[in-house]
Amino acid sequence: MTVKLLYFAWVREKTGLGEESVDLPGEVKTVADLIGWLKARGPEYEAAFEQSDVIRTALDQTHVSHDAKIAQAREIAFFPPVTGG
Amino acid sequence: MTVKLLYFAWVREKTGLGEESVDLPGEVKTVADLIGWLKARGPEYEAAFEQSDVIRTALDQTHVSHDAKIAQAREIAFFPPVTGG
Amino acid sequence: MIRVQQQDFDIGEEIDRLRAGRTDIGAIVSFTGTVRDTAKGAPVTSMTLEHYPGMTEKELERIEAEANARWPLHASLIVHRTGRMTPGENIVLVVTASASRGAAFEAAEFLMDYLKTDAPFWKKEEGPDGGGWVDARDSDDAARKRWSAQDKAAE
Amino acid sequence: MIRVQQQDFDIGEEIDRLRAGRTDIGAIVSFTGTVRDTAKGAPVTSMTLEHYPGMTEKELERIEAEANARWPLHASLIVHRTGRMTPGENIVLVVTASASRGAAFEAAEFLMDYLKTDAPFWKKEEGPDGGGWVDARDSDDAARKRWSAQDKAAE
Repeated sequence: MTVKLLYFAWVREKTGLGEESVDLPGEVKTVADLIGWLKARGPEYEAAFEQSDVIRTALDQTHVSHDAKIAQAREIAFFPPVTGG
Repeated sequence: MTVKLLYFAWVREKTGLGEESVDLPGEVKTVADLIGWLKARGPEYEAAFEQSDVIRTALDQTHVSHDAKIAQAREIAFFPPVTGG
Repeated sequence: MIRVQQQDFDIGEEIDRLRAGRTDIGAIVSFTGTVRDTAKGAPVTSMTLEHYPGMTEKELERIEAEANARWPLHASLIVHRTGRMTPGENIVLVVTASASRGAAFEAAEFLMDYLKTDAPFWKKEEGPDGGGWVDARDSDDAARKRWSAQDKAAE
Repeated sequence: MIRVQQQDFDIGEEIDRLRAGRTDIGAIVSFTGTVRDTAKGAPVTSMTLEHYPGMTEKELERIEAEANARWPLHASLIVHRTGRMTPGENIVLVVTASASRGAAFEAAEFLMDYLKTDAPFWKKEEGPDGGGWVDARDSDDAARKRWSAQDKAAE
């Protein structure tokens, strides 16, 4: 399955890219699975997701927790806790 | 003692005047005494101070209760509960 | 700063003046009270605000000083109009500025709650069915009392 | 109504537009968040706001709908800027209009509390000593949680 991954703020700075398209292997079922899979892709991902418990995730632009199933999501975003306002 | 009395809102409309100067007899010591003394001055005062418990009073522009002593106050105002804002 | 005036005020201009040249403010709250076209279900065509010149200014200054003693405000403003107004017109403006939004919000609510119960203004409404002096509301007394309850809780 | 934009906004104009022609409003509350010149004691010379286009608008619309479901608002507005700003500049504007001041105040605070925790914006500060991404604050999470506590208390 091909999904679009988006990275914001320091997650973007650490991965070194704002977005990318990836083919997810079948065993990546949850957000936590995806984070684990990304961390194995290289040191920049390892650094970006090191404190994985503070990373927030949105599936198709809706906040979800790390145990959420990715299912048919097309756009998955990773970012730090928000600080607007 | 001569004091200036001020009336506002429906207290003013009922007494028929916005302000007046009066000479207070010595036995008028508190706000409640003054209200009683005013009510005896005529039917318009009787009407204005009929519901005397809702009438608010200020001595020299400071809110006071009806048991407050008039003492050396020069300006005594009577008005309904305020409704600004 | 406090002002009592007959003429209308411009909310944007008042806020601009209060914050002009300042870079230490993080939060600005404004409250504007306006004339509504109905009161207790009856149409209102105009409203006249009477006040107690002299005492009004003293009370507003006292209320503003009290808010500044309770919250770390960088600036505050109360403007209240008097005279005759029609529905949609501005009556009162309160502006508070602080480093943090909590202080700005609380102080603005406090200023309005105290103004509603302590500042000597009286509203008279007029409509096609007549009119009359507006009654004070218990809810305004209750709104004011919560601030003293907070003091007691904090003791 | 919600808007995300790079350019500055004019508080007075935004309020004027929201209330134009209306005579049923009694209370208008505005909150403006501005860039401060210090953060945790260190000087700030500029701030850059990044956001998640698409999701930002969805979240702001959701938050605004939630406020309108909780309070009888006659009008509401959220405007949030993105990009680079310097101290003193506007970041965010929330305006609420209602018949009564309690609803307008509460809804404005609610909108800000939810925006602070839910809307995907991130601030990066720069100063003479460097800079970095602003950390989320526990106090913002606590501010948001009080609204759910109220729901539970009301059940």
